[in-house]
Amino acid sequence: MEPQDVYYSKAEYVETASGNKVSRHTVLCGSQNIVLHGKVIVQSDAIIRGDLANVRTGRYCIISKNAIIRPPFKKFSRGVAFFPLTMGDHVFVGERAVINAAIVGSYIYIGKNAVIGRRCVLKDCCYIEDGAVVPPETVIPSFTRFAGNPAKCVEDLPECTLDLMLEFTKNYYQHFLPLSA
Amino acid sequence: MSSFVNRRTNVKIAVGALVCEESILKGDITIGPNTIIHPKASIIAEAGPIIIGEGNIIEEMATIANRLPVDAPEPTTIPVQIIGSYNVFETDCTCEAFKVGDCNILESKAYVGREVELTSGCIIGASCSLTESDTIPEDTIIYGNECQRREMHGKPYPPISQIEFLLKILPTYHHIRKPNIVPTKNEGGL
Amino acid sequence: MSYLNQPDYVCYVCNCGSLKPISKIYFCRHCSKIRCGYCVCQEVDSHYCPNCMENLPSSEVRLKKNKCSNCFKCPCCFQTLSTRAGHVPLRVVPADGEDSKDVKTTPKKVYYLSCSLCRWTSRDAGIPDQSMATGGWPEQENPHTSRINTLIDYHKILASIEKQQSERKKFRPKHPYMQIIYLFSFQAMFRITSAMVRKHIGHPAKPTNESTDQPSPAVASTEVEELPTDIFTEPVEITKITTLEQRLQQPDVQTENVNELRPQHRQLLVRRSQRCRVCEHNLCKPDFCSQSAKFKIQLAAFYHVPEVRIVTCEPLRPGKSSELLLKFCNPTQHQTQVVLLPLDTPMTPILTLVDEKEEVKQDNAQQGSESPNLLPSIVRQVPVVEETKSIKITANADVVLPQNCLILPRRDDAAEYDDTGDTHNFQDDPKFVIWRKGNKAVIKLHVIPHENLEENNNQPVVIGFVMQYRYVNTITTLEHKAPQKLDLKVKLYLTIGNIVGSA
Amino acid sequence: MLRTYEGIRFFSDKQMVILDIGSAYTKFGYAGEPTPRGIIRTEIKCPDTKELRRIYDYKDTEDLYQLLVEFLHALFFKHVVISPKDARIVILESLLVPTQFRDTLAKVLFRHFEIGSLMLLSTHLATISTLGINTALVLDIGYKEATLIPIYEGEPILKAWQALPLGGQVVHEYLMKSLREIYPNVDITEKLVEDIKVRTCFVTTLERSAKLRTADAPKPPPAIKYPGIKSINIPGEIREEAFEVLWDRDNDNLSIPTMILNAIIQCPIDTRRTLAENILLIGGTAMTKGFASRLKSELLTLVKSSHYSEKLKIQTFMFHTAPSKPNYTAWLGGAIFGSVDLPLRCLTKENYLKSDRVPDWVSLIDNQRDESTVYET
Repeated sequence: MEPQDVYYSKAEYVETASGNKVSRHTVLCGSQNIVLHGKVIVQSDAIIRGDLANVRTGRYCIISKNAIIRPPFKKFSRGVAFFPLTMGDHVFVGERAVINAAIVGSYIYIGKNAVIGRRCVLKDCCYIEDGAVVPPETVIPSFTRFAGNPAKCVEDLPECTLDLMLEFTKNYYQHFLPLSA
Repeated sequence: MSSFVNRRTNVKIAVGALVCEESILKGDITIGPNTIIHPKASIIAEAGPIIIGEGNIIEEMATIANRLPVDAPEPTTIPVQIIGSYNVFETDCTCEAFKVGDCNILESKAYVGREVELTSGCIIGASCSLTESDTIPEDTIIYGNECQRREMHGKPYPPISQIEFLLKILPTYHHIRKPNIVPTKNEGGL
Repeated sequence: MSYLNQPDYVCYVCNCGSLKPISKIYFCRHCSKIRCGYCVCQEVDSHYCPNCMENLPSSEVRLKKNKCSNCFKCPCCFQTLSTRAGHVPLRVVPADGEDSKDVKTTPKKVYYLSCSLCRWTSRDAGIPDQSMATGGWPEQENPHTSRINTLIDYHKILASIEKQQSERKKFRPKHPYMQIIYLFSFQAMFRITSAMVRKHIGHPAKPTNESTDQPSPAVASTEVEELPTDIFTEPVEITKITTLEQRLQQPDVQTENVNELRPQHRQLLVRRSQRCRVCEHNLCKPDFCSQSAKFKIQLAAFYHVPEVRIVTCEPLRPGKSSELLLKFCNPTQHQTQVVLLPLDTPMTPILTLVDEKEEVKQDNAQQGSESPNLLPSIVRQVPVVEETKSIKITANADVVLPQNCLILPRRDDAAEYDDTGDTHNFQDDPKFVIWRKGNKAVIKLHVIPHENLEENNNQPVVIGFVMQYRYVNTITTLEHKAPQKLDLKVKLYLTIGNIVGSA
Repeated sequence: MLRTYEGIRFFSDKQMVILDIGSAYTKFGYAGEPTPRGIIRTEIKCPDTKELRRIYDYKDTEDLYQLLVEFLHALFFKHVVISPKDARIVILESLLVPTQFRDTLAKVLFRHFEIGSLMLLSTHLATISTLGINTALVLDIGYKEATLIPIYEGEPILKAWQALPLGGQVVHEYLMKSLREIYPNVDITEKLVEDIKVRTCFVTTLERSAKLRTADAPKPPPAIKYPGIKSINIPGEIREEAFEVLWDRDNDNLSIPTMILNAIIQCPIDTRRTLAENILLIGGTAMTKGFASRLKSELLTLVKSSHYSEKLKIQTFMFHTAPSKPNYTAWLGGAIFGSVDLPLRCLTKENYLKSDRVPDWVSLIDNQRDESTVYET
């Protein structure tokens, strides 16, 4: 089905020069450490913890309501630190999803209420179903669909997933229109 | 950045505790030293006071609530929720348990109901919900969608290094609520 | 993306009769036919470890028995174990005379395995910590290996004897040579007395002593593993007993006690490549390095066949016509011309796989030398044919198909940035094509569900039509230098919604 | 002298894949290896209906064809990790398997996966190769049924075959029924019941089982608390009575021990003693704690009972232990046979595509009386 238009109130969203649409009700801690690479949508009540470590996302990323992007904590032999979290292009993060991963690749779909454990690595073109719980330090290979708690590979994705995700996030962005109230 | 300060709230924050301005605190709450409350964490003491011990970490969207189920009759004694020390409440978890011991970890989206009692050294796995009245024995881990149980061979380490790190960097990014109670006599430093 | 999390509204009928959305089918440019997951030959392309993303050549894979050498699976919850560094304060023996206060304990770094989900550690199982991070973990050997190897060798002798006998029988056959010797009795095999065995391997016929080659036959015993008596009295702690999955991880031990569980090596995953069965060309071949999501050969139908998508559909009532908007998108670099034909138009003569192979063979034979097929014909075996499946969906609504054809310009990715507007001006009649942009266009159709559909059991309304599209095949084979223009037909079934209560 | 060839076995061009597709679990691995690479459930999540279906619960041939295509695809590419095209496969099957299943399996393997060659081995025959002897009474107690075929000097005595629908499934049904009575609101699934059976239940002794349902029942074993979303308590009686269903004799006086005695009676008189002294138990259910000792005591009492005493003059029963766990002994037999290349016994792709049928001991086309194998030594 063709995605339907989603309208947002102009007052609530700030549109930056490079096409990022960020809701005012988000909690962007340490906003100087957060880098959004253009055409990124951050919906209301999303939390990005840039204060713990810097967070970088690619283009056409969509972070839904109440999603939490949080750099993971790492205990080294010498000291302790929070890992910087990098996200690729065309990533969709569902509502109320908790992302504690270290590296999120590109063309990834993360479902609602999904929990991505500490220091996970999500390779390109993977699909995390709604409510899936990915245990810490898991590597999610490309072209796999993970579901369940603990998340296991339930299916292989078709070869054209890259373009499907690319089209989905582009469509989502184009259909995310200001309510011309 | 409105902070939830309504008239009924009186929050007693010990020296050395770090409570972010954006956290939601309601009702009569006592917070021990070296406890860190991240922004958007909510502590709701509706049905009675909540006493939080020392060295706890309460992450964003975590909810610690002392509330009675909707249909419960008016309790005779005011229920007091006591939370021990060095517990970690990860993102988006909910804890309504009356008694919580020490060195417990509630992972993301874990839900602990009213009648459950956490002794110490327990780990409640991500998205596990405990609603049945039960006392979780020490050093038990509950994980998976069928809440499988396993016994661990040692308590999880108290997150001292993480507390130190957070105590150092959080004040530079967030407004902090000032401590307003004098440290009690058995003040154990880090 | 709607193909990943929505039910399949638009299904293409593949050559083998199965119904698949466009994301799951391939398009073979050599036989210019649609193939699906069933009628494609899947092969193992490369092995890689899902955890350390290391690519392994196939010979090494066989040696390591498809297992990654330094990634382990937790015996309790089957997640990947991570290596943790632990500190064992090494008590430096205080030289006599010094008091022990100023003795520095140099923390020798030791490593142990720990599971992040169920907090199992290799220390729980009593496995000693390792001094180096990778490797060095104890391997468990099957206690019966030697016994089984002697049995295998013994059977090898029996097999070679049987081969000898079958040759002898072949040269002076009493019976016409039977093609398949009866498979199910060991008579031929086990009638061989041990004397025969000895004669075969050159030992003196008379067995002097129990020769080493004849494995000692198993000795039966009357004693049997008794039921432990304390099972009736002593209470059992369930978390100490392993579940069936945990036991089956290590089939040769299958221990009952949780502490005896040992971590197993992680199984390697596989990247598959698909090959068309008819012309044996590669349809899809992943890039060699397992990290990248790119493909060396990518013939998924998503890039070659026009994609049809349902935009909106008016509420459907039995017997009444309602409007349906369909969006067509041309993924190729050449302009295509789409014509919609009724469902019963004869497809290019429906060739089952067999006739296709014959057809491929004939045109090989005519061209003589260069056959479009890569493998020399002698290697290609007898054509393996899987009969086509019956299409399990029936259209229960008919659709008014437009006569004129829809022209879709080629796809150019640069169009997104230059907004000079569309240069091509097509004279579409507004009733048919209601929106057009770049290589996409939306058309309007009228759908009339059949009378007999009643609305209570919300039966989905399905329409079907044949889409004929012009495909420019850029494969330059010997005989056609210029790219061929082909008009290909594919059958489509669309589930457009449920019957709405008649107003 | 053969030791040097050991290495060769690993580098042969295509390794033999050994599959034992049981009704509940599938054992898979490569020839010549002492243990299977893995044991997985014989069920598959079909892509369109997304529900988990067992392969053996097929409705018709066409449904079985699809299930097998999906299951073998997952098996080849996820577990055995080999390209099925031109692979050499050995499949273990019981002599009593329905022809429909066998033909569809061969059709899927040859037509869909285009494998190179297929060898169909009978489980009962293959298991005795793990003992190095050629006479044994093989009792296979699996999930759906218990089958018994005596084998004398390498020759299966088919007329003495026994089969009873007594296996893991019957025990699961009993446990499901009794637990549902105690906990009506907890949804008792088969997976949960199997876990309870494996971890808590056992086969009690003959003396206790006799007194079980009478007045002076012996003190039951301690109950076990089974944690979970809703933690349930497994009473001691259920733990003890779970497996009784295998032993109480149905209306025509048949249960597992009687299978052995009936089979021995139907065997020729001179083979009875050696068969009774070479009993081999295989199959998952035979691994339960106390199963073997209960079987032995039941046999000894039955032989003395009036029904059998005059027909059978056997006093001792001796049991074998294979160099493997009972639930994959059959697979090991297949692995031993697979490591030995027997081109004459394999059905190659060309033969199958020409004849389009699988040789079967039932049909007389393959099973002619063949004098040429009579030895003229």
